[in-house]
Amino acid sequence: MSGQSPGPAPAEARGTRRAPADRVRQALVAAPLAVPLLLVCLVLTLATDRFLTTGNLENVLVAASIVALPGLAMTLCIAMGEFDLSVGSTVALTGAVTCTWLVDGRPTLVAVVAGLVVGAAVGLANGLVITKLGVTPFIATLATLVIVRGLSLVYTDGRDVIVNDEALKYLVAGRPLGVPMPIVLAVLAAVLAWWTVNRTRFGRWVCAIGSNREAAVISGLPVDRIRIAVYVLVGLAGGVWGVLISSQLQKGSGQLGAGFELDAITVVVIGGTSLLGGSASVIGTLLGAILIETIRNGLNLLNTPAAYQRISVGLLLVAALAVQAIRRKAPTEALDDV
Amino acid sequence: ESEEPATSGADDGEALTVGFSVYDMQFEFFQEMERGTREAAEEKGWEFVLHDQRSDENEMVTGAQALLDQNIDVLIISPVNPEALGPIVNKAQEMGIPVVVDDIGGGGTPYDAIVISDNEDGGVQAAEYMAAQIEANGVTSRKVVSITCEPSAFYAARRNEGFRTAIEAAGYEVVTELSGNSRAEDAYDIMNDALARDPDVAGVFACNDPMAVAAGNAIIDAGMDPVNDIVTVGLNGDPEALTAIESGGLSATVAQDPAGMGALTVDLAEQLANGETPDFDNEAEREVYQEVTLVTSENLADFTN
Amino acid sequence: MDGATAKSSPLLEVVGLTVDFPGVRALDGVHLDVRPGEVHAIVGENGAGKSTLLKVLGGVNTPSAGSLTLGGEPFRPHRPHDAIAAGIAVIYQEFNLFPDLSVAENVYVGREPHGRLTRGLDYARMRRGCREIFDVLGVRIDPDARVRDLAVSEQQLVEIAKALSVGGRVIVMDEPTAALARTEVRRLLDVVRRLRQEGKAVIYVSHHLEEVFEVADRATVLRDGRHVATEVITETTEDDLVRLMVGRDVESVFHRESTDEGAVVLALDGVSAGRHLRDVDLEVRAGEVLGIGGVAGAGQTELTQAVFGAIGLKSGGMRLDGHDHAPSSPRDAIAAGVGFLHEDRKAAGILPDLSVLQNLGMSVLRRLRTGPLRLLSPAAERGVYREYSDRLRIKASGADQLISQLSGGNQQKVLLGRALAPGGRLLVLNEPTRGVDIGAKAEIHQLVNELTAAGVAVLLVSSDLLELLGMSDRIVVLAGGRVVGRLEGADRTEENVIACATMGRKIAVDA
Amino acid sequence: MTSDTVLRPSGADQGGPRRSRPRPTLGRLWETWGITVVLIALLALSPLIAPDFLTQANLQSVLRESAYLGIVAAGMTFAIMNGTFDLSVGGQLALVSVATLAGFSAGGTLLAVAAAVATGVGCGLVNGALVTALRVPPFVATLGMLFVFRGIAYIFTQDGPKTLPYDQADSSFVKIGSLNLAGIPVPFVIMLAVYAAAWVVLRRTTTGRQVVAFGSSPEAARFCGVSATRVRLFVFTLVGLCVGIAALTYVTRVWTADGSAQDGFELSVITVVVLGGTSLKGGKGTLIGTFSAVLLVAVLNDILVSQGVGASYQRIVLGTVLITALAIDGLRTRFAAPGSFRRAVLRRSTEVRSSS
Ligand SMILES: Nc1ncnc2c1ncn2[C@@H]1O[C@H](COP(=O)(O)OP(=O)(O)OP(=O)(O)O)[C@@H](O)[C@H]1O
Ligand SMILES: Nc1ncnc2c1ncn2[C@@H]1O[C@H](COP(=O)(O)OP(=O)(O)OP(=O)(O)O)[C@@H](O)[C@H]1O
Ligand SMILES: O[C@@H]1[C@@H](O)[C@H](O)OC[C@H]1O
Ligand SMILES: [Mg+2]
Ligand SMILES: [Mg+2]
Repeated sequence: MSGQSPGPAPAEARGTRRAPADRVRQALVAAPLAVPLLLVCLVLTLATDRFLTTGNLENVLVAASIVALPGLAMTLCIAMGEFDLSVGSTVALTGAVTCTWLVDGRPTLVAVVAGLVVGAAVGLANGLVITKLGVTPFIATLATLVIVRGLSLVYTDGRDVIVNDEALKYLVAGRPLGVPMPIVLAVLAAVLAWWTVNRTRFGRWVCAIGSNREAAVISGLPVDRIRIAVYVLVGLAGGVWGVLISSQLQKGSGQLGAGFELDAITVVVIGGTSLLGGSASVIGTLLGAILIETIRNGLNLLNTPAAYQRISVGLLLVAALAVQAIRRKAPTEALDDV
Repeated sequence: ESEEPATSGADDGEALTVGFSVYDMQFEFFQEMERGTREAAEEKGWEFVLHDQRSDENEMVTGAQALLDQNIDVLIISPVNPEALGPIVNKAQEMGIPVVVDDIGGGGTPYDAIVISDNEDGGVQAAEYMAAQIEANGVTSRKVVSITCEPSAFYAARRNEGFRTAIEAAGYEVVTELSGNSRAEDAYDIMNDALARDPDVAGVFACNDPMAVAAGNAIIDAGMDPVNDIVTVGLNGDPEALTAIESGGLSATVAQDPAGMGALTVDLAEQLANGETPDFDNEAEREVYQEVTLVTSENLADFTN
Repeated sequence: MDGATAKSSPLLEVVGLTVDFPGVRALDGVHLDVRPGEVHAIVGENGAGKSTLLKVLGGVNTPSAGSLTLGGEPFRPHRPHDAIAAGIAVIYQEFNLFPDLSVAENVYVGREPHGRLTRGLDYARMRRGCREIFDVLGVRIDPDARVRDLAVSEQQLVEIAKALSVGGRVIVMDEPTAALARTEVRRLLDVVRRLRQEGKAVIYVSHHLEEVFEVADRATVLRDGRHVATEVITETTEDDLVRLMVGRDVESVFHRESTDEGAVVLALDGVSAGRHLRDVDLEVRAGEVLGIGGVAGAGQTELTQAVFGAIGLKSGGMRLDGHDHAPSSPRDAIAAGVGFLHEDRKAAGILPDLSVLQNLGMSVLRRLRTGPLRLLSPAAERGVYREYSDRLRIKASGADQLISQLSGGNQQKVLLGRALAPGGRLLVLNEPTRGVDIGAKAEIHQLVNELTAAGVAVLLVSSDLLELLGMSDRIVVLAGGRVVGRLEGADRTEENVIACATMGRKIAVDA
Repeated sequence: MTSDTVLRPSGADQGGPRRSRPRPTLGRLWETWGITVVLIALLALSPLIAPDFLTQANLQSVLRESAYLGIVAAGMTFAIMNGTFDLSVGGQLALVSVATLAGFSAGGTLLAVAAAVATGVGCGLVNGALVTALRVPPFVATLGMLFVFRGIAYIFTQDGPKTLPYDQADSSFVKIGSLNLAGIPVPFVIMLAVYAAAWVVLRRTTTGRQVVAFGSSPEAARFCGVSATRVRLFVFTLVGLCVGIAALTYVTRVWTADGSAQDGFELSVITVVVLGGTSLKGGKGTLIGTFSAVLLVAVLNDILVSQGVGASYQRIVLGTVLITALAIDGLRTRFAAPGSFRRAVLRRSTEVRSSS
């Protein structure tokens, strides 16, 4: 456009970004996150001799996969302009249910499905309260966070439910084709999420709602049903998270997962999906999860005391996003973001 | 220095009301402590009022002070933050109500008595067992890992101090010391990272059992054995630790006796209410010790009843 | 009267329609009938209830009384979905677009074509469909562009494209041309005629009566929420309609009272800014209206935003009242005495959660402070409200009504009041009468005359060519971000503006 | 074909269609006062549920303990009305508390107060600078600083928490937390003063107006001369200042501070603000709503605890009440609003739109 010749100018088409270019732009939004990620990796490679080993990188990717799974569902929710605070408690309740069913002697598959159903049910409850009772998502999911935590404690009677189940273990420790199971799950989920967000009606409608809910209603989109579906998905993903954590720890407990909701939201937001809604960056969420887990892993490898770990995590988060903002050179855009 | 306790309705044999402010009933440890306290009080025919601090220091101060207003004769408190005992003890003293602290710490306040596990000794026992077991396993590495509670848990830090001193004396090096915030989820990740850093660690100590069992699971997931390859030791004696020792997921734990501690606080409360001076293990700090015991597969049966 | 229209029975019939808002009865027993193959205009002052009526048809507003019949069947839309399903396509006055989605996705929202098996969206088909509609409309808009990046007029065209692609039996258009340039209006009117030919019923709302007389078969006049009259276009005149709308004769519009020109107030010297604007020189004198012409996207918006400090200069300089004028933000420009009206009322004009009073006062907050603590004075605020609600005849149920509850035209008046309130020497007006009714339009023009008489310099951007010609003393025409023509005196003709805007030169005149 | 209405001269109908009195509608009244009504209802019912609730000592205790939350919530109301929020308040409270107690032991009450205010404002300025100068989105900036502030607090308390020495129990400093003025606890008096001042700033100053305007539509506000940098800097600094004041009422009640103080505080604060009717999309909200919501949560909590409801069940009840309180409003706007289809949906999305 800048090279436009003077003089007669026909009614020109504005906004020349095409969809493929739009995708490049999306990738570029995620790419600045790749820059801090590479920086962090470089520093860690130099500072420790163990960072760049297959075993360690696999650790990082497994941990990132486990938080990316709920993160991907949360990406949809945030793209819709809302978020779900109840995930951490859902982790506790699903884990508790799955482990209790295992202890009661039910087959692993049944127990896992039961846990996932419970997670989806929490999501359904969120969706119904939000759409049918008109409660703000923040309060609705915060209330569910509190209630579901209470329910998991009541359900477990405040005690650990210990299991020893090989099949359950397979979900985190299994290696189909030599790749750790969580990575397999996360990659599958990411492909599905990318397809859904960018290539299906459902995904576009989710972004449409996040972009302008009034217009979505006026355009006749089934807004309530979409919102409920997204909350069910987030609940389900919380269930997956709960099952994976229980698989790792071989126990269920009313206390697990406290504060996880913020982790899930954080990977999405640092991945570049705006809390204002309207667009979703699946790649960003993956990179966000990897960045967070790399930082955590690195600080552990460096044996950083807790107090300094906090400070470093905080500063690195801020720095990563500052780099992103500067690279984006969009002053007001960043400011208007929540 | 501690004041003459009030004797309101505390004549010998008469029914007292005891208020117990507990750290957090979410944790099995404190559920046991509550059970021990309540059952001992009921046995004496006392009235028992419970307050749950829910791990919140604001709730601790508010709730415990409110408890003092409910016509209790003695306050037993297991403080989420011992340093916040000041305003509570201060008010209790003004009202002439004796305060018995259960576990955690007294925060330098003029409480009347404190029952406390010997945390440092717990760490020492863990270290000594670990060193012996590593030898027995025939492992030559001298690297060990220590997983601590949250940085604010000063009482629990003594366990790691005791552990560190004793294990270093035995010729080992603590290569990783990180906080798992008392949470199993965090400890699992920390153990993973510690193994990536030093694949040849010979032992790991976690200052509570949920973290120790989680570390054991991480070791198993890394294809190793938390008893024969890497000696894994916890502290508390929680049911999950006992189960894990039985199934080979944990080498040992150092058991506290929360129910016993609860019962002990009730005895102390009775003596204080009657104006007697209890028999302290440490006169100056008004401490009564509760023993800690090492639990291994050998003596496991004594603890699982 | 058109023969076909007379014979056929109504496709859509509205009887006794009443709509209540808290504290306001927006419609009161309104009736309306629209036949297939008819273009039915609805006219009335700002706040008369036109949009409310259309929103009932679209299932957005629920009436408190009255009945609708569609194709002979009772019709009671409870939500927009019902109306869409019944074949009613509505272009609302305020856009209902998804800024983060592409043009094609907006046009096809809710009806996206997709593959059977993979459910993958068929973008190729969506793009093709868009291009076809845009060709008919004679515009070039990239189907893959993000709507957020489009100019207001382009957004309007996307709205139109959306409604056209839906099809349906009844097409409802609420001020579709308010944001369009002249050529685009022509194309749209052609499209409307074609729809009529196809036997569709078109409901057309506009404040531009010449459009109404060009395409409509009948016109229904609303006033204060009531049905005043339904006239056959061929049997009435513009003056008659206006009288029915406002209850009085309206002075001929665009009556510019030229004043003696004073000193230069604003001077631009080689200004380049934003994505387009290149090397612009111009002067605006005290007491003068300088009009800026050009097709959409020629750089008018960037010019005004540069003057207002909303975008930075790349090169060149500005002088205001003889002093250097280099505002780094609108804040600086306001402090320097520049009044500004934004063209995009909804996105960059109104503060939707604030009251009419608070919206008005925003530009003069500092002046509203009293007392040692410099606190805002409610009395002073009400003073501002009284002054401008009288002067601009703003229809609101009170000073504390939320601005988002006002009709579009009344919102515009509030924003105009906000631009005037600082009372500076330079006023930058972007589309000042967009969506404003004919009576109010004349009042605004009168106001501009008063201001210039008092020595204010006005920079006017208007896509309404008649307004631009009628109100400007001189016109600067932009194309591709550059000045391509300066028209004064007798040169200020429609032909010249169009010629400059599209060909870069005036129509050749005999020497 | 002819008009059935008599033409009348213009100007006679300034008010427009049947606009009688500009009385506030029930809906807007409920938006402002709804949560207060719920609070009053709960207080009125409390003798039936918990006979001991309305005793002077208990009321004093409830008011005293909720003050610090309430004071921070006042600042957070500005932030949320401005369309942002501050996730770092928990870390700020910890750090300010540590600084306050350090100040007290170094130089008594005056230095403690100075340290509290200075540290609070300092934290706020840091957040504000990150958001405005470095353009870090507020969510990540304040989340990051939550870790940083707590971390710093931990570093300063590595050898043990900062505590108020027991022998200072009678000092004037401690009185801030424990004294009553005419039967009203001093922390609550401070909270009242903060709300009064906040009300004046929000309603009667240009800055307050600009905060709300920006929250309602950042783009429109920019064209009204509102500087995003200034309002955001102001808002984050104000939150910091409120934390500074709140910390004074906090440490004088618990006498101790380290990095762990009030874990999860940010969520509690944002909850009461949203419960009080302030929209997370910005532009809309009231201080009285926040104020009432603070008390509502405190009263509920107190009643549940005093009724011996176990912690697990307390959660369930509290969560259910939260939903119910907002469902009343949600259902009202959804079904009872005249004229409009799903006004709740429409109204919210207008805000979304305007901020995009
Ligand atoms: N959501 C609402 N709440 C309250 N009053 C409303 C609302 N929407 C419209 N009104 C009122 O209803 C009346 C009719 O408004 P409407 O938008 O239908 O007018 P209009 O004829 O389309 O005007 P314009 O030409 O300015 O667009 C106005 O007085 C307006 O203030
Ligand atoms: N420096 C300035 N430049 C331009 N406009 C300003 C400036 N200061 C204030 N304004 C205008 O005045 C109104 C009030 O702004 P604001 O409250 O920020 O004033 P202020 O500079 O803080 O005043 P003070 O510091 O004297 O209280 C705003 O609408 C703004 O447009
Ligand atoms: O060891 C115990 C720990 O596990 C619990 O969390 O807190 C109290 C401690 O004594
Ligand atoms: Mg209208
Ligand atoms: Mg323009």
